[in-house]
Amino acid sequence: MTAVMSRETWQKLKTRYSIYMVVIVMIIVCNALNPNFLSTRNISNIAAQISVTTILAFGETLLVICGLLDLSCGSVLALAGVLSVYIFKETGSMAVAFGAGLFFGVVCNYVNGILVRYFSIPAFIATLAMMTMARGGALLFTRGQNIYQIGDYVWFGQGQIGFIPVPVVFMVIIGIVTWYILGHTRFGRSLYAVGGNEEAARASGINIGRIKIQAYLINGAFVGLAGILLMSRTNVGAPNAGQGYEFEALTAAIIGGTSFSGGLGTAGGTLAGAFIVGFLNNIMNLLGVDSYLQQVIKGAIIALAVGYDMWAKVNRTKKSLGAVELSSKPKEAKS
Amino acid sequence: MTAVMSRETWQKLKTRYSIYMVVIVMIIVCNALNPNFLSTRNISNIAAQISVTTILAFGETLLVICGLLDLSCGSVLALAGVLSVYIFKETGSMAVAFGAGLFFGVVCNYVNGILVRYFSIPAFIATLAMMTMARGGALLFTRGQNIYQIGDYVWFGQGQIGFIPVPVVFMVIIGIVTWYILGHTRFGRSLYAVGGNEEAARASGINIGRIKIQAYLINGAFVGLAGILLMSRTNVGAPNAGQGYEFEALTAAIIGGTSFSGGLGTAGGTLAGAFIVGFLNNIMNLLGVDSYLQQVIKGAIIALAVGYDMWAKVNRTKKSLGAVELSSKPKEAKS
Amino acid sequence: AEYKVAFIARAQADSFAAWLANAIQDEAKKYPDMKVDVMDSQADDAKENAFIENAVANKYDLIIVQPNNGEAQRPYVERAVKDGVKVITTNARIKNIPGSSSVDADPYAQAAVNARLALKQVPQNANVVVLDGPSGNMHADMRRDAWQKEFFAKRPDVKIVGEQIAHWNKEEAMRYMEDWVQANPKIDAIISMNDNMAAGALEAVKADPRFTGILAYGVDGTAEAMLLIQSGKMTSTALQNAYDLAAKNISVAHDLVTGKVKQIDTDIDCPLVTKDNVAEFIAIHKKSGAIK
Amino acid sequence: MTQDTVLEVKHISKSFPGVKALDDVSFSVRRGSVHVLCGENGAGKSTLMKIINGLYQPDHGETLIRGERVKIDSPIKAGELGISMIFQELNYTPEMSIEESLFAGRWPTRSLGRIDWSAIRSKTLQLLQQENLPFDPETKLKALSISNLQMLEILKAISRDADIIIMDEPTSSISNKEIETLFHKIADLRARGKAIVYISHKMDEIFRIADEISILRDGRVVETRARADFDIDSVIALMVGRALGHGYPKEEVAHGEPVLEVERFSGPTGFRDVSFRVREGEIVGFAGLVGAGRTETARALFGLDPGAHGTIKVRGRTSKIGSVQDSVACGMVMLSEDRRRFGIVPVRDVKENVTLASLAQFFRNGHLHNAMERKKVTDICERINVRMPTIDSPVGTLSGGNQQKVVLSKWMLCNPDILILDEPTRGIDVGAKFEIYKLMTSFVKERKSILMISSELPELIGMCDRIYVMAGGRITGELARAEFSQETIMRYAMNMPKAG
Ligand SMILES: Nc1ncnc2c1ncn2[C@@H]1O[C@H](COP(=O)(O)OP(=O)(O)OP(=O)(O)O)[C@@H](O)[C@H]1O
Ligand SMILES: Nc1ncnc2c1ncn2[C@@H]1O[C@H](COP(=O)(O)OP(=O)(O)OP(=O)(O)O)[C@@H](O)[C@H]1O
Ligand SMILES: [Mg+2]
Ligand SMILES: [Mg+2]
Repeated sequence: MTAVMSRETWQKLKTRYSIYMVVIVMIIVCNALNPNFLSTRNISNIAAQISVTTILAFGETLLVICGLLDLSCGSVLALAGVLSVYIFKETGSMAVAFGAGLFFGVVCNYVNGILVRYFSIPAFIATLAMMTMARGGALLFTRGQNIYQIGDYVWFGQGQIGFIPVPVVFMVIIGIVTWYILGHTRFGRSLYAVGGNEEAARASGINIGRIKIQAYLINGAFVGLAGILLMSRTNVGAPNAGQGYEFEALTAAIIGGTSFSGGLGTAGGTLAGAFIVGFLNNIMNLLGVDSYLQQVIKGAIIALAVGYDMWAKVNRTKKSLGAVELSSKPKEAKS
Repeated sequence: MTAVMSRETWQKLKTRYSIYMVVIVMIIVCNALNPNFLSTRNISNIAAQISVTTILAFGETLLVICGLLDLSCGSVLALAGVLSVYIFKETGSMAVAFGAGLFFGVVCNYVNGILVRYFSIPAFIATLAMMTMARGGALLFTRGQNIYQIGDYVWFGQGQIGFIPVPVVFMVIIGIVTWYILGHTRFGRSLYAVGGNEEAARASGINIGRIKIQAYLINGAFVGLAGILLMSRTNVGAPNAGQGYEFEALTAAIIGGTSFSGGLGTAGGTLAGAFIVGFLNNIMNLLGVDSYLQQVIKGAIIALAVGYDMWAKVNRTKKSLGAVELSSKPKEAKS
Repeated sequence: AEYKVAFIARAQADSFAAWLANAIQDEAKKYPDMKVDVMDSQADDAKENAFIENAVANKYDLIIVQPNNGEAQRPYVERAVKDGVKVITTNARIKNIPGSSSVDADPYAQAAVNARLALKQVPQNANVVVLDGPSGNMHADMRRDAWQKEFFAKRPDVKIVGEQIAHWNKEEAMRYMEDWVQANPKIDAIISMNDNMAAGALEAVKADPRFTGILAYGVDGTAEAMLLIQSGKMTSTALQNAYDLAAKNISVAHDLVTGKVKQIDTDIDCPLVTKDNVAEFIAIHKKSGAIK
Repeated sequence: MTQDTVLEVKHISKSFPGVKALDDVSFSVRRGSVHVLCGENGAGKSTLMKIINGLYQPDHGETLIRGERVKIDSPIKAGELGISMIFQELNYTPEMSIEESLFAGRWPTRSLGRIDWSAIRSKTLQLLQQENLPFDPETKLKALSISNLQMLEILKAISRDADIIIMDEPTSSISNKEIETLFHKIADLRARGKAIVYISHKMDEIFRIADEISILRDGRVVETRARADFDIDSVIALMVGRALGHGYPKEEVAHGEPVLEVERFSGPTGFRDVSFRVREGEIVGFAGLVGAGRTETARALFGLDPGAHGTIKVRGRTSKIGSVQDSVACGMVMLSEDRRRFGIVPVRDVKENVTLASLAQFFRNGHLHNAMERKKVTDICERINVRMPTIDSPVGTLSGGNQQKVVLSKWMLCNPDILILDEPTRGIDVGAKFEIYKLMTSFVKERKSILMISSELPELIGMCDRIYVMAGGRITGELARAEFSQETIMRYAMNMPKAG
């Protein structure tokens, strides 16, 4: 019986942590390919490089778990970022600029939430509209010109606390916040329930509309922060920054096991997903792989990683066919 | 009683056709704003301009209805397009080049289908991987260089049949094909069943896996065609063409009422969605709206259009609960 | 206004194109009889072509096309000319379209002036990294071509230890550079096809003592590059002066619509900017407010 | 086995993570007979049927159809072999119309693969008429009640003209009248030589229609005999493995002030002028046939369906009829009859599902009290005997009855003043039912109130203090405990209060 149990446990570990296995395998392989890979410097580089999209990915994780998504994060990041930079240049206060960045991120996402909640607009369209509007807003505000000479502001993106880059510190904090929200708060529980079966959640007395708005508000703060970090990392207030980041953020979340059908996803998985992509980009550059070939390899490896992850899970579930059974909630059209 | 009936009918019409109402209102408004808008030349321009993304949108419609999606269409379009152009330049045969374009579109999508079906990789990731791979493939094949002087090949994109541009003819054909598939074939109805509730579909004896692969294959042919049209329309075999088209195609489909929760969507709706975006872009240019401001306005109007559509639908469902009940009341109760 | 002019920009999210668009709008104010509308092709051929078609349908008197990809726009420009609309192609002219005019700065020359300087500056057996623009983009290709012919062909000793497409993008360039310095303890020069990417690469190594003397070459003459050159961090760039380009475009446009000239092809020059002469160019940016 | 055997499975085993659902099961059905499967929730009945229908693959064992070994790897294959199945879990596509769903997967076609819509329409109308179901073929499934869906499901399975028909708890959500119709149907099918496998937790039904009875316990067949060789007590004893308390654990509780008073309540979903009240410590029942409008009344009352009007007083204060949150704020909660749609969040685990409606209890200042949560959930699950690998298993992987228990636990745990239960014991085995009745009793002893909708008359009669009977969307009668009898209730339910 114990033998069975321990095999069971192993199975369960394998299933639940399969994505971390992928990360570990990648580390081993990358290290074998290039000895620089595991140097503190390189790892801290990678962490700093992925920090912006990973913070966005944490926001997407919250949203996708509850059946929503945010396509506007790349643009809102730019808008919040340039406004924050501008305000810094006007006031000279880091605190005010920081607060402003978060504020504008939150405001845009409040609009997203309102469009989704009160106008029943699908999240895809609502945030797509916001994506266009925020980008237009950022370009209008700056007349398409970069804002240079941002002075001390660069600390957010380039500073170090001890030997850890500041954006990495922020990424870790946001990761912990996300983990805490998802696992340890009422709100987090409600997110899973709303995404897993909206009607059942409603019938259990959960205020669906409020949960959705709150999810966007939190996402907004994350996006605003990401905007501040990106602008300061690149030492420029660029209204065209962050294009396509929504994709990268969603990719990290989905690789990490968050499901578009809702109700599933973890902060740890998303972090793993972000690192998988980060490692991949890094090692190919270290190895000097041709940039076209890189794309082909990158696509193949992402498919491979997720394929393995699914296999590990389905393998378990195939025996139980749970995967199929699980997805069988009658989906009410979100019309 | 007849009065009630006709109100019922009107309600139903309003609901079902609300998105077409949006199109009509747009036409009226645009025409009032600029008399050139309704000129044959301008309308045929718009139709030709949206043809490529609309064809992609029809493919996305099929996929999204059955719970899938294709992020790779923009890249696969480029790969299929450059290969088709290359083959045209080698063989000089329009027919062979045309066939080759479709063929490569189908092959890439066959891979998408296999990744989704046999490796249980979520469609988002599978097609994202394909997106990167196909783009890399197109760039590798051409070494990033455009293929110029494509001669007669431009007929596909720039020719006219009567006074109608060839790409518009293709768009109409693909629209009719999509409409026919969705409404009148077993395969089409199975798409709705699979997207609406996969488990129920399986229990009804529908071969889920085969349906998904078939959906990708058809999408593949559409994407291949779109590639041919884009390359010939732009008069160049460009490996970096079509970036972001997956977004535009999905947007047209979703505006047109296709739902990411699956099981909902029509060819007509998608066409309407594509025209809404097309009209919007066109009228703002005709009016000479500042290009940054355009983005802001475009976002707002898309939100408005979909918001109205949703409102018209939700409004109906609330009112008609009674109506449904009337028609399904047990007979005893009536007598 | 009597005359309607459409300026079809390549991509207003590209900071040079945005600068040019703004300059064109400012410049147009000097001609009260002319109204200029700016359109943004978002770096997409199909969109740019659509704008050309729309402008013809909407009866603009003159269209200024900043092509995303000259060959892709060629048939549309040809058709516009045939329909009797006057056309100027600029910032990469489209050659050999009878009846169309052009105003340009030569992308080959822009890179070549830097490459010739590098020929003297880059040490023997140097390691260099190269940052490219998007493939298929005519400026990207021409500039890379100039570097190839004017520099790499003449310096077989120089080794390219990293070359990537960073899409004109500062953040992407920064990421690549961060990775390259891990794998290569010695990099002597950054060869970038525009200033934005050069600035990004410099950003990645600015705190690293191993790379204090690194050479960095760009193109465009953005405000940021000027400041970097002034502070000695960047080596050189070639100014593609959007004000000049705009002024010339608008005056040629005015001459064309008023019938003063029928057809004209003209170039602005592309001066090399180094620490020695950077002050005079900074003045240009001060005028625009990009540098305070 | 005899020549008549059409379906036989031998030595079937099947494991899921944490459970061995089937352990060396052998089982067979003869043509022209009804073979009933009994067993507690989670005994493995549905799993066995799903293996026969090709949805699951067994780990070991073989299947023989008409004496031939077959490998049934999908429901498509099962259909080809002449098997059709009514699933316990109604799994439907909300956006599909009735006619489309009836022929799902086998839509008739004409040339060019065109679907023959007119054939579908005429066949549908014919079928609906034949079964006396007054539906519009174009109605979408999302507009139907669970009982109507169940009727359609039965119709669909029977219309396939299969040789082997599996019915997994087909009567769990339909009332006596429909059950009668179904039994006529079954008798007819049996006479036509079909083989029927029938699963149910309702003992009276089992003994009415069974030819043979097999009893499953913990994934093993413990007994197979002809009906005549069994009686109810022996079946229960074999199922549960111990003797059970009989009857209903009803206790007299003093009734206090009215807590819920509903006046002239009407709504767009088809109930009119409904007035009733519930007092403290009272269990009030709602009886009626399918389509009587009980569910609709309760849903509107709870704020799930919009557009109703009338007055609702909670503890004497008029409350607005608005949203679920309003109701919950008034201390009123409701268990839905459609557990898949309104009850469970299938991908989340048991623990999260059970605490979903009472999160406030477990979160202090927004922070989760993990240990307390686990303890409370474990307690309540043990009490009503939820069978699951662990409380961290996704609810979607539990057996149907155990899912229902999870939903019940959810509502029991949130400790409301007024508990509305719509078909609470749907699909629950006899042993657990008794525990649930006990919970209900202790609940009202704390001066709380229960409003129970049920299609099982014995349960209503056994547990309620008062019963309202509904028919055609109106209340047609109110009965005090002394007046309870099946006949009276049925008369009111058919809206024929006078005998005869
Ligand atoms: N897809 C699945 N994944 C994991 N475990 C499962 C799955 N389906 C069933 N089980 C487990 O198998 C066991 C048997 O379940 P089954 O549904 O066959 O019970 P049942 O006899 O039909 O019960 P009920 O009377 O409640 O319907 C249960 O313990 C259940 O948790
Ligand atoms: N969402 C809905 N929209 C329209 N009509 C509905 C809806 N839900 C139910 N109905 C109709 O309302 C009537 C009453 O439904 P239902 O059968 O659930 O009554 P009931 O009294 O709850 O019966 P039971 O509890 O036995 O199922 C039915 O005719 C049903 O078709
Ligand atoms: Mg069961
Ligand atoms: Mg009911």
